[in-house]
Amino acid sequence: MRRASIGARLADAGVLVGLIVFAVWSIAPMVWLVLSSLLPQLSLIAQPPQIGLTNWTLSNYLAVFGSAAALGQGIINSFVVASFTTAVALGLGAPAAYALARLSVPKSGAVVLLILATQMLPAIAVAIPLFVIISRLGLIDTRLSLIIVYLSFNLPIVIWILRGFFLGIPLGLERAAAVDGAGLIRTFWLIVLPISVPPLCAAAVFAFIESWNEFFFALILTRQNAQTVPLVISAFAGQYQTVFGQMMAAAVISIAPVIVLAILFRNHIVRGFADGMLKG
Amino acid sequence: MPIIRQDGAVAARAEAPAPTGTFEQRRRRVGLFFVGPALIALALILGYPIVRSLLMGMQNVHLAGGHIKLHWIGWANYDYLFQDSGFLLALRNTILFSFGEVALVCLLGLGAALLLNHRFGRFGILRVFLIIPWAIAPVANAVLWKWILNANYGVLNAILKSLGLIDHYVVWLGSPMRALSLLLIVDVWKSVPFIALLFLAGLQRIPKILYRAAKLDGANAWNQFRFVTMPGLRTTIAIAVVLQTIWSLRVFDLVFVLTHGGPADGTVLLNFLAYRVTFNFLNLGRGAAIANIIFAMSFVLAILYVWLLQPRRRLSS
Amino acid sequence: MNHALRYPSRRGFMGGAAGLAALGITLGAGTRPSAAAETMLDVFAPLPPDPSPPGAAKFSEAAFQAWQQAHNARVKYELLAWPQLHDRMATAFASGSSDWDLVYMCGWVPEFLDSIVPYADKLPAATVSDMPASSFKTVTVGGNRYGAVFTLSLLTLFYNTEHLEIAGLKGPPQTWDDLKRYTKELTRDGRYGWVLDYGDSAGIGGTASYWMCFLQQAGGKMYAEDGMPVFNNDAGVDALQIMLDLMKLGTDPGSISYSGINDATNVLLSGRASMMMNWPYMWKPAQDPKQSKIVGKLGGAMLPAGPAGTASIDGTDAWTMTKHCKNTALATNLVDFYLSPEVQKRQALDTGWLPIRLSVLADPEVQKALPNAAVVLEQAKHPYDSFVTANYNQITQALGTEIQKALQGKQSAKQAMAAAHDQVASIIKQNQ
Amino acid sequence: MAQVELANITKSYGPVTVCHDVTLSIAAGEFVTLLGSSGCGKTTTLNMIAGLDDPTSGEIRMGGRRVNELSPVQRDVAMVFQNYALYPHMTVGENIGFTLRLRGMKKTAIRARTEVVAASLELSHVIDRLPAQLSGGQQQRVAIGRALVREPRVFLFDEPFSNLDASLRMRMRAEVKELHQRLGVTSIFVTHDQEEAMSISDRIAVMHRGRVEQVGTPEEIYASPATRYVATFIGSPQIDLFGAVIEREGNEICCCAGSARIPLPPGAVPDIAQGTAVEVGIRAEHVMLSDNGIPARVRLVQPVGPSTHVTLDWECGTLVARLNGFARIETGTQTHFTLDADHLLLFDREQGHRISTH
Repeated sequence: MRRASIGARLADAGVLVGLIVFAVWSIAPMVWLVLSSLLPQLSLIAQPPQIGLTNWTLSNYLAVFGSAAALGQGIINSFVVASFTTAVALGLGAPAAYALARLSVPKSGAVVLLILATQMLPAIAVAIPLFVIISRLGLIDTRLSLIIVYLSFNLPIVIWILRGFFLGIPLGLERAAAVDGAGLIRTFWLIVLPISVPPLCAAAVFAFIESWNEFFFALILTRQNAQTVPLVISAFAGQYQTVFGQMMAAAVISIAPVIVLAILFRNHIVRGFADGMLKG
Repeated sequence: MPIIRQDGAVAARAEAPAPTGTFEQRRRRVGLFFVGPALIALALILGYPIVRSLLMGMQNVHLAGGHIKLHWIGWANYDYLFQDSGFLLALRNTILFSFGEVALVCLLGLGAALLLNHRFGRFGILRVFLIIPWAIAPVANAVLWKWILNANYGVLNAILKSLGLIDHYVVWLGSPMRALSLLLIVDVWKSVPFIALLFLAGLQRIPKILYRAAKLDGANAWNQFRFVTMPGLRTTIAIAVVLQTIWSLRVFDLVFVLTHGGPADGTVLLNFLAYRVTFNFLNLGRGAAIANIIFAMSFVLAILYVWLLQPRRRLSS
Repeated sequence: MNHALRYPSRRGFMGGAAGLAALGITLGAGTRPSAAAETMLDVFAPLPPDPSPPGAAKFSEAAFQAWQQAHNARVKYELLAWPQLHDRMATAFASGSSDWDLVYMCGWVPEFLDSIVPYADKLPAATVSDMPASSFKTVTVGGNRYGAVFTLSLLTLFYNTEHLEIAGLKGPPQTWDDLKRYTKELTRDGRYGWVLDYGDSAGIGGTASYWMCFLQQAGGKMYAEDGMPVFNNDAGVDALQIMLDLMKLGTDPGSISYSGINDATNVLLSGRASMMMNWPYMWKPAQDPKQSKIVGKLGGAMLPAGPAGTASIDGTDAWTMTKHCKNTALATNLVDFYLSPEVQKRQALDTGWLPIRLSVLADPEVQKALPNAAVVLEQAKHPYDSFVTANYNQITQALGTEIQKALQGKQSAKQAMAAAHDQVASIIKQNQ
Repeated sequence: MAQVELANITKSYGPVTVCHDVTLSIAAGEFVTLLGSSGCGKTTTLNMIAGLDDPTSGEIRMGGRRVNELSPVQRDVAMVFQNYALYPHMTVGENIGFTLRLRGMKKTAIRARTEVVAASLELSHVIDRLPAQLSGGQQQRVAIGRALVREPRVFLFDEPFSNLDASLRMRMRAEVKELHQRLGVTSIFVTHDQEEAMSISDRIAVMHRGRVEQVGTPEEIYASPATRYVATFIGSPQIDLFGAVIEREGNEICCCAGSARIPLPPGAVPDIAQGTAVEVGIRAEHVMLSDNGIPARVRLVQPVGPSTHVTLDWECGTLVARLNGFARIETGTQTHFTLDADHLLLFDREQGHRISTH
């Protein structure tokens, strides 16, 4: 015990410093984000910015809620679109990933690459054809149109992530389940899914946040009714004037639900599972 | 590793074929049942747009005067691009950006994951910190950084000056190389969280017993990292590298808001160029050609990385 | 430890997902208001504070209601932040499916020519005759007027009167020499004499368009009669040279990185720059103590004269009509309403966007509230060509990039003009 | 309990053939071990018996009925896996009871049955723990419990003890053997550890490069290996081998290596031709040190407790002799040895098969 203490303490100190650097790096810009949402424009364009407490004001937030930009509706839209996209992406993606990792799919290597390849074409290239399809279907300015499009972007990533994790599951578990009498579907449902909670959460968080924040297709495919949060936020940046404080206030409000989700699921996102399993 | 198909002749010889079929037949049946819906969904949504884009790269599609004029021109779009200095500059910028991004994001992501996986790093709040940069809408993020980096009233200059690190305010986005580097840093900041999350999930899949075993074998921290962590993360690294490559080639919002490609086209990345050519110049064919080049680059890089990161021997007994 | 607590129940996890899915389906099928017996007009416009019509921006709302009732019409606005307007429009037009009747445009008429119709001649003569004839220049193609500019938006000079006084400078700069001298004198105490956004090369308000002001002041022009570029001459070089001189003499070095005019405006409004060219809209926010430290200290003047006198460019905020317009007569009538004297007056007084009608510009009340109206009106008597063509974006992109390189000291004005000329010529040839 | 038969089983993955024409018959209630080094095809064979892999050709029968198309549960086999393969998200009780749950048994009934099994394996006190909270031996017993609770027709063991330390392995071996004696269920055991195979099995099938080299009782395999490979694979220390040539003088047949002439007992190699080149094998316990005989030099002395292994250098290579107890002998001394001719094994030098009658 004693022998290791100096080295161990140094290592611990290193980890602590690393964690502090990491925390500062992650949140410093966000601190500025929150701070600027509390400051009037004049304080923000001062040199240096006047961040004293006396300058703080809620006027940006009041303006955001009072303005024509429908942030509330945007949040509802984003929430519906993101939740549904996430649910469907996982619902379709997890079995597909499992099949590609462990079951017999002809040319599975090529299929995986093909699925991933759909992600490689920039959105800009598919935007106009997609717009044509969506408008022919009469789905312009509906949440459904966004869900459909986001699904196509998130599904491949979900499959690619989950497949990698499924590949890492010890073969023995599935064999044991087969011998125990579970068919392939039940093995997937009762054994594979429950032990894949961390990657499932990672994939779900990914799909949720990406759909929550997607801008380009929301811009093209929505009008007023299905506008999502990013569009609402972008409304604060005009040509002749950017109301920075208000935009940041809107941004803070729009992150809040995601942060709440992150707090609620912080254990499941990665930890809970493996820790409980292996702490011993 | 795919298992070779059950010989049809043998199945036919079965005296009393059971309803479920052989193991392999069941694996295939369930496999198709599992993978089918996802493939059909993707094909329905993206099939036409992707084919259309690939074809459009060979067409002269110009929204001249609001009307689409279309005719086939073979490889002319590509011929043009590879002689166009603007395209070549964007290509160079993109290659620099992409390699820098993949390397930085993966290294920092791995570092963050290792820290968070340490016993000190297991506070839930740190995990929330991890998500924050990623959760902010890219539009807001870009504007946020635009203000942070502003040469006149930006907070970065103010902080650095008050710390005595700079004498006079720096025009962060003033020269092409510096602007490109800053774009890279901002994008890395935003991209690290997800990759770190991925690594964290990957780390937690490595059985702790392996570390105990390695420790007993006298492995120090570095050796544990090298011989237990890294091999254990192989698939995860492959996933991270491939995804980040694809994403780095698709960076758009930041360029659009922060620099608009300037100064002097120093921060034009291929995806932004594709956007500019498609939506500003309304040359849909050439825009599609650029998009297809991005597509090809992603594809080649993805295959290359997957191949490089493949476990060398993969035998099941 | 009870393991059941540690694991999220699978059923809960998936069941929740399925529930959300069902919710999404029911909510996903959006609700679009069904058309009533009244006529619907769809109008695509920018969000305020960019130039927005009555009912969208807060002015003439009662009159707008009254107009709708009188014509048994309902006007539905689709509003979008200005920077995104062009993309949504391009997508809709490129795929041949837009359901707008009236569309706001800013120098994009030649680009989207086949999607819009020349309707402006059908506007009442009384209206048209009250508008500057030259305002139709950027919306006219092949002799057909495709749009009606609804706000007189020319670049003019804005300056900080207090700074000029401190420096002992009397009145705004009148000539290029004045401008250079002023810039130098005003650059002191951590302030800069001149600020502008040179970060974005293309478009109206991009680096290339600023140069076009100087070009016209130098007596040059972009194109010959045959449409080919003719700016690679002394006028072109001089126009760029003064930008380079200003850079050396006291331009905020950040200017090269500002990619929108509001970045530069903030520097002026915070009192750390003394002069800039800007659009008339600037006046109102500068008088707002919430946004401006220079309330009451802002002066306006015509742009300093070059060898050929003063000149500017046109912001060209205009209403156009799409070819899918459901009711052209009613839509034309709506534009005429937007252009009516009372709406124009409220537009000026309530939003700060100048009217286009000469009679309203001359209105004492308007002139009193917006002292720069007179300046802009005066500026409008001199050339203000924005040189908008179908390839405007591509041309200004190439041109602006060469100008930026010169501003960064990478090449001389002469080299920049030569390079830009070749590129512009090749773009035009390619697209012929 | 059921008879298990493998008839001409071949398994290929693409161009790689893992099992060649494996034929094996296992009687009901018998304990048979598939023994071989890694990559010999034994685990693949076991997986095919379990229904976790399909043979490319050939037939698997249980209780006389073809089962190729049946799932593991229809075959009614239970299996213990190399790394235990415990479900990490289930407690010990849930792990053991999982198969019953899949059959739709009532919760209370599952619990009752699980508890009985757990008690029989001394797992009662950990029944609500997760696998990660158990020691290696406990995990192993859970894995066995999971198989036991089924009361299957056939037990399959896939190197179940390879992760355990030596003493635990010995104990588990004994437990499994007792279990088999108690229940009498047909058991097929896979291992690469010849000692384990010897100690536990009724019969052993030695596999090499995808083929079954020999099937027999431990004694047969040890004393009468069918091939040189089996001879070398079985036994510790490894069997001594040296090249020799047959010389016939009338009825007497000798085996000559260097200057040594070893007469063979009558009938050992009835029809062998003069001058045939053979490979001679002899177990260490049949090499004896003596005052006269074949001269040799002591190279190495390794006491292992009950016996001492003495490595000898002689004219035709090295031999290991096993002496009882702690032998007092110095390294480097000159000595002589004799071979017990009754236990000489002669192998064909090219083909490697045994040519002596036992």
